[in-house]
Amino acid sequence: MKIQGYGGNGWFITKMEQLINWGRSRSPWPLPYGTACCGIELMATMASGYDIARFGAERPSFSPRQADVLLEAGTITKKMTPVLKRIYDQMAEPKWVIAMGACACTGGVFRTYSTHQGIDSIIPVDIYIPGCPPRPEALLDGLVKLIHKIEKEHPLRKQAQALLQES
Amino acid sequence: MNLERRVRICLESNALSVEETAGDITVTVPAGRLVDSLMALKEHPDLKFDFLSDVIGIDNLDLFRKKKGKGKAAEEEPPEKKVKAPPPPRFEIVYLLLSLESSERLRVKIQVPENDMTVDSVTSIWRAASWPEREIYDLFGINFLGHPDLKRLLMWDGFKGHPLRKDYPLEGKGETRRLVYEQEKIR
Amino acid sequence: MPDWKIAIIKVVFIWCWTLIVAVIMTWVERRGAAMIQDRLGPNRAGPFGLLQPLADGIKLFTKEDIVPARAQKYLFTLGPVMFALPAFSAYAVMPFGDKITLGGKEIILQISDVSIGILYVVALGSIAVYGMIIGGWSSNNKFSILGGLRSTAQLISYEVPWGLAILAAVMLYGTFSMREVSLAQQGTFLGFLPNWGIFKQPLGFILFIVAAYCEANRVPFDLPEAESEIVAGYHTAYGSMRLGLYLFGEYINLYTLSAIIVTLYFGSWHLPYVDMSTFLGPISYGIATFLVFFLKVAFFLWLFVWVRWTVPRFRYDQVMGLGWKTLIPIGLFNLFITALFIQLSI
Amino acid sequence: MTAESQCRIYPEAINEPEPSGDYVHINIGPSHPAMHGTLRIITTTDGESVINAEPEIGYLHRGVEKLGENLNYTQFIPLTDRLNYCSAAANNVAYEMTVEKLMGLEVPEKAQLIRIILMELARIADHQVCVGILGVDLGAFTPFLYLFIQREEIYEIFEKTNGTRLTNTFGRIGGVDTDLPEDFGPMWNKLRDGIRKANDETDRLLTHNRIFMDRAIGVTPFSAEDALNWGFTGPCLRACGVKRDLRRDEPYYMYDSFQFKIPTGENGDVFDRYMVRMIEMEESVKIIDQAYEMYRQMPEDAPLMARVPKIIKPPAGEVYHAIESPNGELGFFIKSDGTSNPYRIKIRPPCYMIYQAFPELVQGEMIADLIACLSSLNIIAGELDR
Amino acid sequence: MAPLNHYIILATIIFSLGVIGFVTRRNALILFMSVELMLNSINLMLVAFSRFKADMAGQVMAIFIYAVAAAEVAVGLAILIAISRHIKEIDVTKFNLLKW
Amino acid sequence: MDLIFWFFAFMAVSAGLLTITAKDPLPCALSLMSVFIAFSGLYLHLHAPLMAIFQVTIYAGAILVLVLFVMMLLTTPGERLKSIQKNVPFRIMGAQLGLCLTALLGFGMKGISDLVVQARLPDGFGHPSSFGTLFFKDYLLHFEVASVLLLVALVGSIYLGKKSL
Repeated sequence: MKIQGYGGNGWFITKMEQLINWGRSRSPWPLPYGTACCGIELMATMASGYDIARFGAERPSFSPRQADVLLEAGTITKKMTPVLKRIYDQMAEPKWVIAMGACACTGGVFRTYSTHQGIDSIIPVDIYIPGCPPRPEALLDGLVKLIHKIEKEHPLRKQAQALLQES
Repeated sequence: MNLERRVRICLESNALSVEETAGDITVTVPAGRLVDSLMALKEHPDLKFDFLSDVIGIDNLDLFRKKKGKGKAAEEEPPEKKVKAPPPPRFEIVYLLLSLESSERLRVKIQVPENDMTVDSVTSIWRAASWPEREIYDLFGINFLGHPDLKRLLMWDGFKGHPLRKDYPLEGKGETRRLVYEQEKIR
Repeated sequence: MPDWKIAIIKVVFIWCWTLIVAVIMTWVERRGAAMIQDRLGPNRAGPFGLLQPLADGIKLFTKEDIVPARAQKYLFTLGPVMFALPAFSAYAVMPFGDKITLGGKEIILQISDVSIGILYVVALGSIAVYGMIIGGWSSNNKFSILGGLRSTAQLISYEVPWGLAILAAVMLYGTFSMREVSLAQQGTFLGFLPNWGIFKQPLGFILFIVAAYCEANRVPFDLPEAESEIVAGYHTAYGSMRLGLYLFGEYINLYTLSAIIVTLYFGSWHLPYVDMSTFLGPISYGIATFLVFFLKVAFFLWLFVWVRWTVPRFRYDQVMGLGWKTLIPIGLFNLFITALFIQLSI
Repeated sequence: MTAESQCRIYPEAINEPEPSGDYVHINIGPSHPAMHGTLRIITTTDGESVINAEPEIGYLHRGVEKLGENLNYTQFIPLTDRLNYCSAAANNVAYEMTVEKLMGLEVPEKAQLIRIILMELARIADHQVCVGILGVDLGAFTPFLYLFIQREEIYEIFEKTNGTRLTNTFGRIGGVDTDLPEDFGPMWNKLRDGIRKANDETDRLLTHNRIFMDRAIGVTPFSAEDALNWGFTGPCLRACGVKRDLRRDEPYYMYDSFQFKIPTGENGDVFDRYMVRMIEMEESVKIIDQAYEMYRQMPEDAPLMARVPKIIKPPAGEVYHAIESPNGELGFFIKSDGTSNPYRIKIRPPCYMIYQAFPELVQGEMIADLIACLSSLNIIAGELDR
Repeated sequence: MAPLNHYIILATIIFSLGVIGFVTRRNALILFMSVELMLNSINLMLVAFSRFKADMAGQVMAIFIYAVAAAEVAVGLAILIAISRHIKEIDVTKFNLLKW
Repeated sequence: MDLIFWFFAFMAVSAGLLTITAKDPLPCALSLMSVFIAFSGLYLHLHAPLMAIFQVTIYAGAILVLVLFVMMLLTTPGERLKSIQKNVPFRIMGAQLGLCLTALLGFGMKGISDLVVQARLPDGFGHPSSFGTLFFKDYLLHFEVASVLLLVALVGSIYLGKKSL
């Protein structure tokens, strides 16, 4: 199976990809998984002062099937890791993960027997936001970075390559 | 009448020792007489310690190690006496009591030796002791006799070891969890 | 132009219009919520975030379509379809303007004026519950089941006061036809009030609007999808466009319900004290009636949003209690008063 | 390793319990909108009503107490922020006071006033979150946002004082390191009006709302005896009708010189807890007013720190001190062996004791009430699991 | 317009399906549904007769059947719930409390 | 050929077959709903719009929803009901009975259908108003009896549904 576009480097597919990326980047519905202090800053970001809704990330989807971005805010303990993994696995593609706060990125100050040292050893992380807890501006910045990242993806090309490999 | 005397009168011979640090009074009672003593403290008309703030477990392992290692007193002791003396109880459990009427606080302490780690539960007196006792069971491994639902509280069920013991490292020891799914059989 | 062509034009027009309104409603809901809550709301997609629904749609369409492993596959697909379909179909009997004369032909601004219009809407409303039941049942998830159970009990219970309110209105107008109901609300009542249903049926109107909120699963009756209790209720396990259909169907439902409210109680396309047909040409009259009708509908749509972001949610047994112990007696009383009124005035 | 031989590792962690007999087990949490991310309640339900609800905690157990044994006394202060992260200042002060009590330090008056002011601000912030979340869990999202606007202003004051918004590692052992900002007066004036306005709006949206009253009044009531037996403290105990407040009963700092009321409820239901919190916010505003008045009369160059050695080495011994944190009695138990590290730190979090009574509180109620009850108790996982 | 015979045959088939379902199934809920099938076939016949005889009385009779069906379902399901509370089962062959 | 009739008739029979053969009660209920909807289509075809609407509102909208509600109450999603009778002879017997019944009824009805004369429809046939006239004039007593029946059923079901019988 061969995919050809109108002139240029796959013109049609490129335009389609741009459209899809536009849609995806304008409505990243978050799954706010705030476990600790960062959860409060996450609330502050959702509240009126910072208003995460401006980026379309307004509808918090607590059901993993409906979410696009796993906003992991806070410490993940070893008791919690299976839960986090399962939630990530339940989310539908395409999915992104933002690790908010030092604990989520690296384990933070809690280098102890019960704290998991960074969620990136369980699930792939797209954006790391350092800080303990990060300011809402930092979270918004991370979200914008994620949006830019989404805009540069090639959703169709990935599929096409997968198809080519299959056939 | 100050608190110390009242406590001594109330507990009589059960009060092994009464200490004062920074204005707080700690009374040590024998582990076997714990429930009786706490009941007496709760019922006594002069004391009325009717509120249990918390139950605290302490592991004194490092304290002995240090004494053995550098304390001059330990070195000077005659060696034969050191061998004969039974090992000091490793664990302590502290009950924080509060009297709502007079707002006085009292700490009741029992000592739990390592070879007999069973303590009577006080959940029959205060329901508030339920979770703190479970927590001590979880983190120190001390059993509570008569606790309605003694199981791990903070750590997960399959966890091995008791993290707050002094011989447990801050990080390490078999608590990593494998994160793979079983191949699920669907229908 | 033959009749069937006109009919097809009307169907296509209403279909598109409903879709557009539903799409705009998602935007209005989000911006309205933001306005109520001192926020800005989505403003990155297009001017004022107007393209936000489009972005949501594209995203939902291109998202991975997951059917949970233990779900019943076909029913899982059927659920959202069953939810959205009745909402679309209810538009067949809804008037959206008066009749206009074009080229000697009278065209009614309504897809079809059937003698049982109101009953048709009620029947479709009772079908819509299946979407939630099937969705909740087939996802094999306890929260979904709870949501499905709640929706079943709630919708059945509130169909009774809803029906009682409609019955009283029907007694007043003496017809089931939506167009005749609209026509009956011309002129004035008691000399100074517009001859609208709300002034003759104030109790019925309150009953109807409460039951309508319940039928639409909106706060304070959003128990089937109560977020803080049962995650997302009957659509917990739904993602991608299946979820999209549920969300979309909800807004179409809102539009339908608002249109019924306007038709039954708010004088349909009539302006108070003014008879537009006397000074407007046939086409401009048609457009004017359409606009008047839609503006009234828009007010009720906004009311839905307004209430959504203002009040807390009922508890399950309180909803049942309100339905059976308060609304049904009021409905019966209203029916009795209406009957008395009609009997005396004859 | 083949896929077949991989073992299932967490049946105990997240797999839902299977239905048994008549009842259905519903696993609420830890990822559930009303469970604040880290709580988990395994409910046994019959239809909508709860037969049994067993809380499972430890999902945020970060080993703070063990960590504290390996840090020195000053280094532990930042960890106290992360206990009750809604009101970090109160935690800081509670810990510092305990160490000061152990060392026999007397904190200068100006530092005391600064601590009181920031602690009361933290109380307001904490109650705002609790009330807001209660609204959210009952389905009213808007009051939460109104309250958060004022919370942002409180953050601003914290930020101007010590540079952080939420986890303000505030104060040092023996006093405070920074003075209040110079423009605290006007900022406070603005904030006071804002808080009153937000409370007014919340009052109008929730307190006098018929639906809210139906949802809150008479839901999960608790008697005073039971509450004391279960170790309730703070607003939850006061809602049961017990007039107990450590600020009045075991006064520390200058609390006995302030005029403030201690609100109490009657039935200990959700509405009483909510009302106690709402009134306490008002009282905190009054306390801050009085404290700031006293603060203004202090000389500019009054000391902020007591004389403290560079390396803090309290004498060996045990000490317990508790203050009235927004949630109730927050106590620290410290056993020192005379070195620079604490030998054992035990934190007595208020909501730990409250949460263990949860099965008894919600038995026989409905699932929706369970959610309302949980959010009215204000369980903060950080201090619950430590 | 299909002749009356067609309607009658259709109604008969549906009625028989209802009977078969009622006889062969064990799940009490499906038994209810089979009864509904039978009642519906009667309704169809009544409406068809009313159409072909140009007499509205048939439809009125059908409405009465609705009333009967509604009453039957309400009481029947209540009985079913009451029974299943006791024996935790909705299989009709297990309803044997009255056997001796 | 009357396409509308054949379409709905086919739908009704196939859905009816599914109703009594489906394993799960839920597909059963849903196919029963398609029977109802097919019938409502036939009613429309028979100039009885009010009947069609009642069919949907009462049968599909109320009765079947009630059945579904009870189904959800009594069965949990995890467990599947063994609903088809394992006993094969029993099923064959049922089928025979059904066939005989169909034949018998068919013959009986054939006789009745000859009696019914196809007449021209009067004005307002099937219209709500003529319905109402009939209801509240000729059949008033029947109507009242039916409403008493419904009331009795209401009271009875509430009584039966109580926890402590």
